Amino acid sequence: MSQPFRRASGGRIDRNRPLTVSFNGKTLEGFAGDTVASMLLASGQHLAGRSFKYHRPRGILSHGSDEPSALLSVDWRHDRGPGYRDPNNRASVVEARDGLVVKTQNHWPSLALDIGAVNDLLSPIFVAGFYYKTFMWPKRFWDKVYEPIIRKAAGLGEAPEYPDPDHYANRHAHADVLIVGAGPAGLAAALTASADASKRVILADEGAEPGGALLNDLTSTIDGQPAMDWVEDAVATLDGRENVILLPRTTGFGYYNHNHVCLVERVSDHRADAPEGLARERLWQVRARQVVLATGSHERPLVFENNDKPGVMLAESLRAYVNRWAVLPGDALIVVTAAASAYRTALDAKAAGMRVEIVDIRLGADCGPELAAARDAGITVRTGHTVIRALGGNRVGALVVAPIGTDGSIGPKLTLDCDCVAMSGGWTPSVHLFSQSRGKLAFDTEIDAFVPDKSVQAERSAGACRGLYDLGAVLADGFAAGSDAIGGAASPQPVEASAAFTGFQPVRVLPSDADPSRIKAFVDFQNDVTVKDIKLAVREGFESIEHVKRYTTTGMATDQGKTSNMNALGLVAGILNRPIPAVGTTTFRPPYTPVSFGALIGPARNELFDPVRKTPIDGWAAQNGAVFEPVGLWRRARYFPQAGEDMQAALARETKAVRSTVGIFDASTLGKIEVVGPDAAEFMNRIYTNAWNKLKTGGCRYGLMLREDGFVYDDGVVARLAENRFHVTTTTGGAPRVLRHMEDYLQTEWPDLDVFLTSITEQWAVIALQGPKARDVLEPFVSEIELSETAFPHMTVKTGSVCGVPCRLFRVSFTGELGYEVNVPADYGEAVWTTLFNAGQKHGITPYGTEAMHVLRAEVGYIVVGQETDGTATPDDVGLSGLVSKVKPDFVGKRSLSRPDMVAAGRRQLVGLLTKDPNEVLDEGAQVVKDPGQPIPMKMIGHVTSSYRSENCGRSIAMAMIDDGRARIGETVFATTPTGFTEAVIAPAVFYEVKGETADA
Amino acid sequence: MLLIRCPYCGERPETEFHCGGEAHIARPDTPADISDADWGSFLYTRTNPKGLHAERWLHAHGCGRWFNALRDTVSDAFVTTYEMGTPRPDPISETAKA
Amino acid sequence: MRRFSLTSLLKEAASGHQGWKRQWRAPEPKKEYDVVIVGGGGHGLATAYYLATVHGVTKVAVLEKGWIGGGNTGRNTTIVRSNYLFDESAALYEHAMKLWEGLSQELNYNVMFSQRGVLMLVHNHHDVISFKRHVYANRLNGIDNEWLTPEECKEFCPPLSISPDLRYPVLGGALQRRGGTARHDAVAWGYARGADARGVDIIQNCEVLGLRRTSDGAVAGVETSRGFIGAKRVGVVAAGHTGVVMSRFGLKMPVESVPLQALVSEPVKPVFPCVVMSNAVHAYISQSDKGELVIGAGTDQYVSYSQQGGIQIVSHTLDAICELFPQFTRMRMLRSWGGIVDVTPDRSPILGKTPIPGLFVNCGWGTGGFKATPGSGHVFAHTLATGEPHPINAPFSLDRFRTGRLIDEAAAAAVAH
Amino acid sequence: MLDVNLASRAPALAPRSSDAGVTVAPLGPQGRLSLRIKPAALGDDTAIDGFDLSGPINSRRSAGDGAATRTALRLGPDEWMLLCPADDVEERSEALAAALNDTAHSLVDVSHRDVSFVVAGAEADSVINAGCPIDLALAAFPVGAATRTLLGKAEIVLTRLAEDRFTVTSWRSFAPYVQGFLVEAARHQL
Repeated sequence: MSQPFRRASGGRIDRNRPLTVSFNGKTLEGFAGDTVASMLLASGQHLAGRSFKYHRPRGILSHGSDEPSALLSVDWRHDRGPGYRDPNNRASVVEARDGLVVKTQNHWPSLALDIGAVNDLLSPIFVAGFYYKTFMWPKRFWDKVYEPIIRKAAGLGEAPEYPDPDHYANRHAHADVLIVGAGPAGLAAALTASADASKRVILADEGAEPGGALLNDLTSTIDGQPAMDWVEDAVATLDGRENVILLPRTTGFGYYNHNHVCLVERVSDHRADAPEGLARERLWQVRARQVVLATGSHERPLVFENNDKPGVMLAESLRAYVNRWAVLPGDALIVVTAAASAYRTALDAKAAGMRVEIVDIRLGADCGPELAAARDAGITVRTGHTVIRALGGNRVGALVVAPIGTDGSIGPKLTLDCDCVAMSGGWTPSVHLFSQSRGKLAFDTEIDAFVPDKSVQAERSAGACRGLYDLGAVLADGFAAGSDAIGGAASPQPVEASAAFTGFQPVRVLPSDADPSRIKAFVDFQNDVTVKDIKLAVREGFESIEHVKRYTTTGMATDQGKTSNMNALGLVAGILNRPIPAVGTTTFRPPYTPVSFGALIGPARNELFDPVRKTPIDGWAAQNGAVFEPVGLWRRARYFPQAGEDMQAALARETKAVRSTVGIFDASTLGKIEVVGPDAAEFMNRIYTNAWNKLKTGGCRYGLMLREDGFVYDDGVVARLAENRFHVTTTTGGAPRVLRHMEDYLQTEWPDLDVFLTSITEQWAVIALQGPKARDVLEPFVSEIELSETAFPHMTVKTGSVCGVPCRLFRVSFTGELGYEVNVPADYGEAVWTTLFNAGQKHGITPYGTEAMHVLRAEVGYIVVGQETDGTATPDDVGLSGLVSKVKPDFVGKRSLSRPDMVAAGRRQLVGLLTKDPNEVLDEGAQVVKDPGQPIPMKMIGHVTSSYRSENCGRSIAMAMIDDGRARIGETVFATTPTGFTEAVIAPAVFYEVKGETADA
Repeated sequence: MLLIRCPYCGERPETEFHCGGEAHIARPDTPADISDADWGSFLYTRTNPKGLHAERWLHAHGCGRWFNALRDTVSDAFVTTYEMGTPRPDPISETAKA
Repeated sequence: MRRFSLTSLLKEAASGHQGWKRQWRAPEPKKEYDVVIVGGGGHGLATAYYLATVHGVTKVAVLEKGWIGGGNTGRNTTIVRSNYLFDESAALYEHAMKLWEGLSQELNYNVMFSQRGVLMLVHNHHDVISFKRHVYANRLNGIDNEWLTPEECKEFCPPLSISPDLRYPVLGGALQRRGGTARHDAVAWGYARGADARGVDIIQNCEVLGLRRTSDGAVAGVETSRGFIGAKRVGVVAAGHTGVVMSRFGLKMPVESVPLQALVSEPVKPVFPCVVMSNAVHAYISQSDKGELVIGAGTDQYVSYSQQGGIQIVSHTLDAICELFPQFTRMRMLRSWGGIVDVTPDRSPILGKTPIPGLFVNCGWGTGGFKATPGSGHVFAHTLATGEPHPINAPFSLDRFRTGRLIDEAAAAAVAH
Repeated sequence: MLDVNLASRAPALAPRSSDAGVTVAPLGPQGRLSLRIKPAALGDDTAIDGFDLSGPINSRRSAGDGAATRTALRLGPDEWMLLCPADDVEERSEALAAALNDTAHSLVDVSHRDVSFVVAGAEADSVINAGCPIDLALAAFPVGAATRTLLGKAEIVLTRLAEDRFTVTSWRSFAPYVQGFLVEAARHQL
């Protein structure tokens, strides 16, 4: 497609850099600087999409991020393979470049002929909220029949189908002044704010280049020079300042607490030459001392019948296409306006060679100098006229207009031919970010808009976003805001700039004599919300604007109501005959414009999603065929299958080896905390249930920790290395919270204690040797430590060296067997492991993983906190009341243990369960009942917490929490299975008697 | 994301901190002596005010210190932060200062 | 009440929909009511509805500070399920589920209850045990919940990645097929319309400022921004503002109010057929009838009434979502918002008496109140009508925080609601 | 007894290249001692065994040079990370313990717990700010500053050695993540 509507010269496009874009399979031509919207218009293509509900043909309404209608599916990197496509891109902000493949959405079979448009005919039924009133019969038809049909009809584009190959970046930044918006106010603010070289200034703008509305402006002057010259000078000045970061293509979308403002920068989508792997977008998380909001304003559409025809555009947008992109959106233009600013569009279009007429709602007497200017330029202006309707199919072809009598009556109608319409209902300051900052809005009746009132955070608004529309005033306001933001004088000199046409007469719905219940005059274009929908909502009692929004969905589309909110609000206020503030304003929430999930995630994808913590021995495990499992952030070796083994076979081998010879296990992930200081023992007394004073140096003790509410929190072996030094171990998952829990009490309840806590989890690699041959394996490598039973009994600790490496050697066991835990500095972990493993070959050493560890501990009845306990278990519930000191007056959790329901009879208690069929392994999590024949709901008396096939026991074993369980040992119960129940007997929770040298000796 | 002034490190982003809930709920010296109701209240009852709230924060990924803060739960603005063990500042005098 | 039906809709379509009347009145407050309900969210309106329909108590006012359904009712991710672990919770939420299943017909208001299934994913061994414990407990309580293998999860939710290379591979899931979503606003409006038709006064823009008590300490009525309103019984159903209301009444509660954020994407054609929750990576996702992906994020860590949280919470939720659904990184966040949720120490609600005679409270639903709306209203109506808790809400007393009989679903299962 | 003093020290990770102008280089083993003393107990005597403990919170103080370099990072009111050559750590540990014998303190060897990288280049601060939320402007985080903070989802200790040169230290198991994060960020720098 060539460019029949491209002007011969002018525009901010580079005619030396032609480019093409694929549009619905056809080739669009354009130039660097174009958007897809300007290319479409240059080719004469106005039809750009189908509406959400009625599938009406829609064109391009706007030139910016407020575009509600021209939404495209864009494949950004078609040449690089699948996965670069996403839906719902605004044609008006997609910068054109070679290689883009774009398609229109929400139609079948084609854009021009869409079967879905039948909905437009059914629209008398599809009014606001119609779905609340029907589709209720038959009862199950809603989600089986009606809903799937509705869902299929709804939605806009197609979701991406492939994993996204793009990268996304993140950047935390700090600024003395952040300025959002680089139009005249923002540039002016940046100039004064950055004049002090010690102030860091960030200036961000959503557009491809700075300038804001001045980019569309060929006639205004500033200080006697063309406005864009001033912009270029300003940008050059800012570029030259080291203290300024200028960010084009960067949208401030979220204003969060404490001046945390989030921006998203489009880094590479506009670049045909972007290297693969360069971030697509970057999230800027700016913490600013001061913020200047210079976010401009949005033009309001006018509401009349068929105001959604392709070719009907916002007036300023039409001007932008003519001036900035050198495109004529048609030959015959009618400007319909309630605002003076649209006359500038008429004048510029006329100057560009279009046939132009103006229909002004206002009476001639209410107009300003713009009226004479238009008439002087030879433009026919019909003041005091209204638009009854637009005519046309896939493109506007004419407007039916009529004079409005002084009594409001509609005069004789006139049909004016045209092929494009520019409309303006005046302006709405863009207060989104201000509102997000929690600033309070005030309604300014003078300009019929909400403007910023009281700031809550350190920010100020400047320019059009606070209702200033005259260029000179905007610039002065910007300079003042920038100066104010750095604590300077807020009263700069006036700025000389050409006067703008300002002023407008608010109008909600254009007067018409048509039956309002029969016509469609759109308020929200994308969601197909019409005037009659809003009237219906109010009629049905939805009077708060939030109710109206929710009932009609006005303002809820992807443009988030930028063009529709004020018209909807004004309409509701008019119907209720209340002032607008009494109807309320919606609270703006992030984001200002939609932001990709990718940008919000940043680098936290794939291998950078969550850190994978690996132990020093992980490499050995990987080389030796370990199957891993995630445990919190850690990955741990679960079992070590040999050729042909499944998990059960590997488990059988590993668990038998530990009880018959020796096993080696990587326990490095255990949390470890060094507790040091003169008051270390006293601290331990208070934080654990056990008493610690009598634990001698060199001794170990199993410690139990409660939360203040009395429930089991964590456990682990604690060694006393010296009078003032404890080596505490915690569960793998519990390490961070246990340290925090300890620090909390230490710092906030007992600051008088002289004791310090240091995490040493990762200082030490921990190699567990467990089994009758453990000593034999270890002995040759130990120096300075005697390993004999008498010299080094169970539950003691010694320091020395292993393999010549400094070592904290624990004689402990989580298997019931003779066992050692060899703690060596982490960097030596793998070497010591390898040495011991190699030397252990002659003893039949077998590496085992977490799964075998669980089986082995269960065989001897040791609990795992978090498996047998679930945050609702007391020490007594899990049979550990012996670890709760009776003599200590207080420890964390003690008082809670005596609350009535904590000591009540019938609590669930830890017991063993033995299935009747010894080969049957219960499901972990199975529920236990006394009588499987009882009716539902059944009385559940407990649940299975751990269950394994135990090779050492020659049968299955299970642990369970059973109501009053210890008193029920010997009783037969039934546990659930995937298909029914199975019989089991309650037993003590110890299943295996260790032969030979036991841990409990 | 809040910006929190650690009394030891200065202003830092919220992600470095862990909030520990309401401050100045002293753990009873002799818990054994108090009633179940009072103990339950100590464990669970919270002021939960709409307005100034004294709360505990831990600079977990910073200096590791717990401290207290006075924050408005409507605006989320911090009035002040202060070291553990010091009494809650009088918010009226703070307002008077400002 | 004009009945909603296809016939009435077609009839109105022919006449330009001019005949529809207000769905509920906007009455002036009367001097006195039998029951005053503080809070016009789903739970409060449902309570009023069932007071009128089940107990014949129609001298009822619902006082709403703003507009009805404007709090958490209109701010949640609309998930409905009842597969709770403990008998007490299971009874309460299943009671609600049964009411959900006939709610559109009961209210003559399509609340779009869609039983598309709630799939709760499991990513580690600990959760396998925990979720199987749920599945079995639910089965014995007569609540549907089934264990799915990873492949079955994928079949049920095709967009899901079950790649073993995931950071936390999917090990299975618990599926409640009767679970699903509903249209949150319609729930409030439907109850309001139904209650109103039976004489209940719904009074918006009416803030409760204090409690007036008789000489013997019992409830006499409430002071409001629209004057004193007498009441024999008062039920506070104020969600995140419960603490504020109760402190105006002189009571401190075991609840804290924290921000809870949620977001939706731009609307797309149907791509997500069910509800997926993944507790291990903190994510909830479904697709609305409009086509938006509806995503629940976590709570912020501090008490706040600001309805605004930090963006890091949203980022964290989305990175988890995109780990499971890597094709969604190019989707865009369209709206985000915050609610104020009232959280109890055991993450279970408080539904029952207070120390003040005649004053009752229904709060502490935390992040999971929407699903309970009908059941909560139903049993709370019983409590207000009779002065005593219904057997279903009896365990959810305030007294449990003294005795230690907590109903700690969160601790037991590490499942967010 | 076998002669088994063979166990070689295995660093947590190998270098990964970054093609951008910012380099991310793992440092070798280092002696690291976590020292805790309440400031009141420390008193005015802030030079202990050649370590200068006089710096304010979140600062780095270095004394001596070459093999005798002793660096103290003050990370909190009562917390210092003392750095010395790897083979010197036992001697320093004993000397410090002796010097502080009469003072309530905690001295814990964490040499193997932590892993450090040097991040260097003109845009090193921007690269770190890809995941670190604190202000790294020279005025806010000058040369000689040291603090515990975050990088993405990992806790780090960040030290500024020069305007364009930092050390980033994390716990050992987080080091591959930290390295990967920095290398990825370096690709996207401005």
